Amino acid sequence: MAFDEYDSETRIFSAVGTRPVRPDGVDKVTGRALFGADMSAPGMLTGAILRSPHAHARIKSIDTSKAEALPGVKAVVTRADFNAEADNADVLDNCMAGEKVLYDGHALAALAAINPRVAQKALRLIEVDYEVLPHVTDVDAAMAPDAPVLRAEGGNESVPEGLSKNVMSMCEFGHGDLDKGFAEADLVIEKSFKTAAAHQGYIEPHACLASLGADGRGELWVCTQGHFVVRNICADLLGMDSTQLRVVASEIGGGFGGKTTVFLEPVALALSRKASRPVKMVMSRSEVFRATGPTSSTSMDIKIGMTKDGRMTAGLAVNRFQGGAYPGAPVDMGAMCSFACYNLENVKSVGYDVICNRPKQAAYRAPGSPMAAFAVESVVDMLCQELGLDPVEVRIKNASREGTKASYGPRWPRIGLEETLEAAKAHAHYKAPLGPNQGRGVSCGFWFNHGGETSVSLALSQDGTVALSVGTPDIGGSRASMCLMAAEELGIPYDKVRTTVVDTASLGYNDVSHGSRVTYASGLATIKAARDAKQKLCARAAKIWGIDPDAVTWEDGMAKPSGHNAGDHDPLPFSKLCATMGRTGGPISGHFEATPEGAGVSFATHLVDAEVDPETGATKVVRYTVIQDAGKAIHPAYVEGQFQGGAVQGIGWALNEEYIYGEDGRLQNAGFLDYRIPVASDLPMIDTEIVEVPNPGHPYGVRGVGETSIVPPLAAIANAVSRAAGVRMTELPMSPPRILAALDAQDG
Amino acid sequence: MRYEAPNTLDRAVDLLAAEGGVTRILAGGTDVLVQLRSGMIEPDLILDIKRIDGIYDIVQEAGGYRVGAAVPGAMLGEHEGVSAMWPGVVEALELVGSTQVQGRATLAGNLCNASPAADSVPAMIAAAATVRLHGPDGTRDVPVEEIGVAPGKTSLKKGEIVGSVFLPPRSDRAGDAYLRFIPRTEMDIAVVGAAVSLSLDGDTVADARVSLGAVAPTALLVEDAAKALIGTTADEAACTALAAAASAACNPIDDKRGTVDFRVKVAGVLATRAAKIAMARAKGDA
Amino acid sequence: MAAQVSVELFGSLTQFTGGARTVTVEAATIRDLLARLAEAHPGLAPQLDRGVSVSIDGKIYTEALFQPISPDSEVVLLPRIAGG
Amino acid sequence: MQIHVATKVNGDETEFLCDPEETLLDVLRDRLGLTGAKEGCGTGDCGACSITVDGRLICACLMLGAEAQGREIATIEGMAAGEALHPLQQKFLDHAALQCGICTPGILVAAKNLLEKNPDPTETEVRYWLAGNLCRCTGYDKIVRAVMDAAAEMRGA
Repeated sequence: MAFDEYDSETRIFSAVGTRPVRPDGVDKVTGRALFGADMSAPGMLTGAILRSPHAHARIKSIDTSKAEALPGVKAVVTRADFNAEADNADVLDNCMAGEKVLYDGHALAALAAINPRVAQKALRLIEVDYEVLPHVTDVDAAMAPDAPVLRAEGGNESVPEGLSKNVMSMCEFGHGDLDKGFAEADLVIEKSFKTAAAHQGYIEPHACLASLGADGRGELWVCTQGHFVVRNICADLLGMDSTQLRVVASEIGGGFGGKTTVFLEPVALALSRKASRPVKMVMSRSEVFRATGPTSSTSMDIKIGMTKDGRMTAGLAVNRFQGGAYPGAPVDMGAMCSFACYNLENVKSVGYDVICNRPKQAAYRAPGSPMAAFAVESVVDMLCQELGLDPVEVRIKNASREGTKASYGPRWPRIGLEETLEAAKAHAHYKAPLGPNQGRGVSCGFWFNHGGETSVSLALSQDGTVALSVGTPDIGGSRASMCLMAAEELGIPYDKVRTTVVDTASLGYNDVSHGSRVTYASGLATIKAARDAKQKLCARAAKIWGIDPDAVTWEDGMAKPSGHNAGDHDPLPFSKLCATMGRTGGPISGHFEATPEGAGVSFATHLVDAEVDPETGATKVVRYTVIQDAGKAIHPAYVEGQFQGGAVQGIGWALNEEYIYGEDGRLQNAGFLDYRIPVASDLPMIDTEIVEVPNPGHPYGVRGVGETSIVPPLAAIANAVSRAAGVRMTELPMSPPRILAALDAQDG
Repeated sequence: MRYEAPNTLDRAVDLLAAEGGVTRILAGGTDVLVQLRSGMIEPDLILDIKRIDGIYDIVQEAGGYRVGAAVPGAMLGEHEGVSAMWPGVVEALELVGSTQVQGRATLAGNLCNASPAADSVPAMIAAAATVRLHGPDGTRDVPVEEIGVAPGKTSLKKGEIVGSVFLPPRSDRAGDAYLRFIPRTEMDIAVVGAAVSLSLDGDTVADARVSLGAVAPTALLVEDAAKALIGTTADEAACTALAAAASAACNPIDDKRGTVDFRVKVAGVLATRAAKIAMARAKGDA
Repeated sequence: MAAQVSVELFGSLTQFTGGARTVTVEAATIRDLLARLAEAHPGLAPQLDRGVSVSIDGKIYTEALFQPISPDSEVVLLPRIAGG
Repeated sequence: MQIHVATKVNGDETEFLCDPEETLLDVLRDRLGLTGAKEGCGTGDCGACSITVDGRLICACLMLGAEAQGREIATIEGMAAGEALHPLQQKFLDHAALQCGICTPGILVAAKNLLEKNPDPTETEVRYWLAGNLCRCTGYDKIVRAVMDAAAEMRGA
């Protein structure tokens, strides 16, 4: 049997499924937990970055002499201080501009000084001569034939002839015959949609503390979703050996995909190398907004056909995503997700990756899927409205299920979409009456989830406790889940396991904490490492008893003879075997190093009631219910937390969050005042229902849950608002001015 | 940058007058510190007024209340007398920022920051509040509506400082209210603000003042809107006229917070809603 | 002995296979599959270099070069799947 | 020139020197080693640096260090009594009311200040009081429940 297969069909769990206090909890409620900006070092300098005020300009010259001459300034770096041969050329260019600055906020020089005041003063002494170039920030405008071009070389081989050079790639998925499908429909609706760029909005700005000596050995403390990746990229950008750099992941104050790459880290290392002193860098909130990854803004055209009885006959989606100034918008993912929820005979989804003068997009929770779902699920809702059909029934009728062909190619394994829809249909929320000016929205959502390279080490201690080392930063309580899974396997109490996110020198490579992979992949690794340790423990018991290792089994936290033939021996508990391990053969650790490939997809159905004030266009979310397939909930409270958090991020994206650029190409709302993430008083309680359809690719059936929860809200809210207001909203955010304008246009 | 925290208004005025460079008054600091941090201002002198004797006092005067320049929103809200007499002013100041900001933000600071969107300013204008300015040439009392002259600019002269805000007395059959529109429920800058203060003779509006925020370069005192109410019972016809007058007075801009059309329309909606609340308060119904 | 495996490509790759949506190559593992695809259809090489995932009977593989493929498996080529 | 300030932090007499531009948050974090208050925005929009000064809830990023002369400052580091967690801290753990935890110190300080003024808040009152404390992970649901539950327990105690 493969290592990543579900083997718990009849298992009765003892630890898994309970809700213990998280191991890092006390540190986090007392202020002791150390995040990115909380570390300091003797002799530490403060680093600061000079950023472009222009959306697009050629750098004719940079004169840093006055800044260098300012007392207290210890080092200044520009692009010349980095590896000209770096493999990660776009990442380098984004961290430190070369010939051109490509967006408002693009870094082009940096310095280290004795304190932040001196550093800020010195930044103002750097003189830059720019040749300002025409810019473009809108995705549709960037695709126009006469748009300002960011990269003369244009896109890759997939881009058809005749498109703007700003189109970096094109992708297409689907099967069947669209014309035939649309001909079978009783109603075909075609509609265009736009979504604004939304920022991940983690409350902790990017921060790091770097120390790189003349001997080429370095240390880096950083808030990141993946310190191994930070290590490898920084080593590349600085031209050093990766293992000479030891990276420690601090506690991380939110990431949501936005902390899966580097921004400050290589710069801090370069400054430290030049100054021969530790350098700390912390972004301001405005820097976070201007220069780190929001997600793509998008423009999409959707066409869907349906019969009178609610069968979807064909679907077409054309997705245009801008990903900032570099290729890599998640439009391929988006295009694959467009129709993932539906079993369509005739389907096509196309994607264009477009660059423009904005910060390089970074992954944001199910990258690409929320926008795609917004457009498709809105049209599904319109069809239901026009045909007088129940939106949940229609979705059940057309739902993807085991064995049907996904719109992006493969046949589905065991999945839980239908279960979430049935749960929605049965939910009290779906039957509750609506008040005046209220509407109810329904939407489904899908995300792939990911496995990724994973190493863990599970070391037993003489006192019968366990030190579990993982390499995936804990972004939402995963240490608690790891402790639960280790405790479950070993049959010991939860609090006898301590899980630590260890540094890059202490463990083999681990992929980033992304793709909803941690509880899946590090969890699988933990289970397998515990099983490895149990096997070793059984071998020790066998030695002690003088019997064959195969004649020993592990049950209830004890080694036991496997049957009468194995002899009559008192069971050896975990603690006793640990206490004697030094003399029975030496220390025992369990290991796992592999790339689990059995990540299970996760589907969700969301229900929302929204109320629209017809005089002001203000929307109030009155009731919200998240129903999602978790496969198996290890720590249900944190599963619910993922559901609730994703839903609320989606609510913000739907209603108020957006990057607003002026005619000058500058970001106008680079702060939490005008980039409006939801506040406590905006929201109702977020009800949750965990559906458990086991993932065939995980021993306990775990599916990642972190990302899918942000997929349905955009459409669910849009459907609720459109029904409440009586006018279809096709552009996000559905801000009050936009809703009021739509209402007025309808009245007019 | 120099930081000074004098104990008297006279000393404060002397320090301001003597400083040749850029000065900033630090009351609650909720705007000044943001401007400092962003590099928008680089003052040579920060003058903290919070050590000035009596600057936190709220005292009864001539039937109204004199509110010291350092009194934060949280303190004003806890003052029963002011809250009973001028609930609209109190709720307007309490709308500024978060609970945390309420621990610091002041009426005087909100006024002198001279943002057209300041929440407490329309409420103070509707209340016919005045401020007492202390300067090298002595003190003078000025109506609130004469302080802001343009976004970020006041009519204060070199060396002048606001020492207090005076909320005048009013009859028992009077009420005020302030409403603003923001995209969220908290934490935003007003997209439109509307304040109404009125007094009744029987059930008829005897006198009224209507002020709008965030719809012009400064907060507006809209006399036509007041006229629409005076002599009526604030019935539907009066409210329709009030809304039309309020909308007509707007001279807004399109910006990241709202559009011209939105502000013009919602100004009328909010003026009407505020008038209804003020009426209810005047009648003792709310 | 490697068998013939049918691979379904995503739509935008058909411009490099003369319009064919499904191509057949001789492969026993994902590594074979990718190598043979690049040989048979050099136009696919840039996409293969950028990274792909391979779905075998509905299970998506992103890294596993030595994953066996049986001749009757449903094999679908996908862009590389990642996450946030 | 640096300014000498004498103040009280979590009950302890404390003195420091600071530049006139330094915020109280800078002083707490960089000079006094109290990193429990976080800087999420530096503009008073996120509440991660919530502390109390003379019993009033404020954002430490919106106050100069120099202003602290003679004041009484309370931060998250002073919330638990030795090993004994404050009921709010315990309820946040019990309800899983934190995910990443960066907003948690500010929210706890703000919630404690609320319950001191209003021991029996409604859900709406809790939500509005905490509107200046941004949390991006939880959607606030479990936070609000934890505060309500702590309030109930403290009233009973």
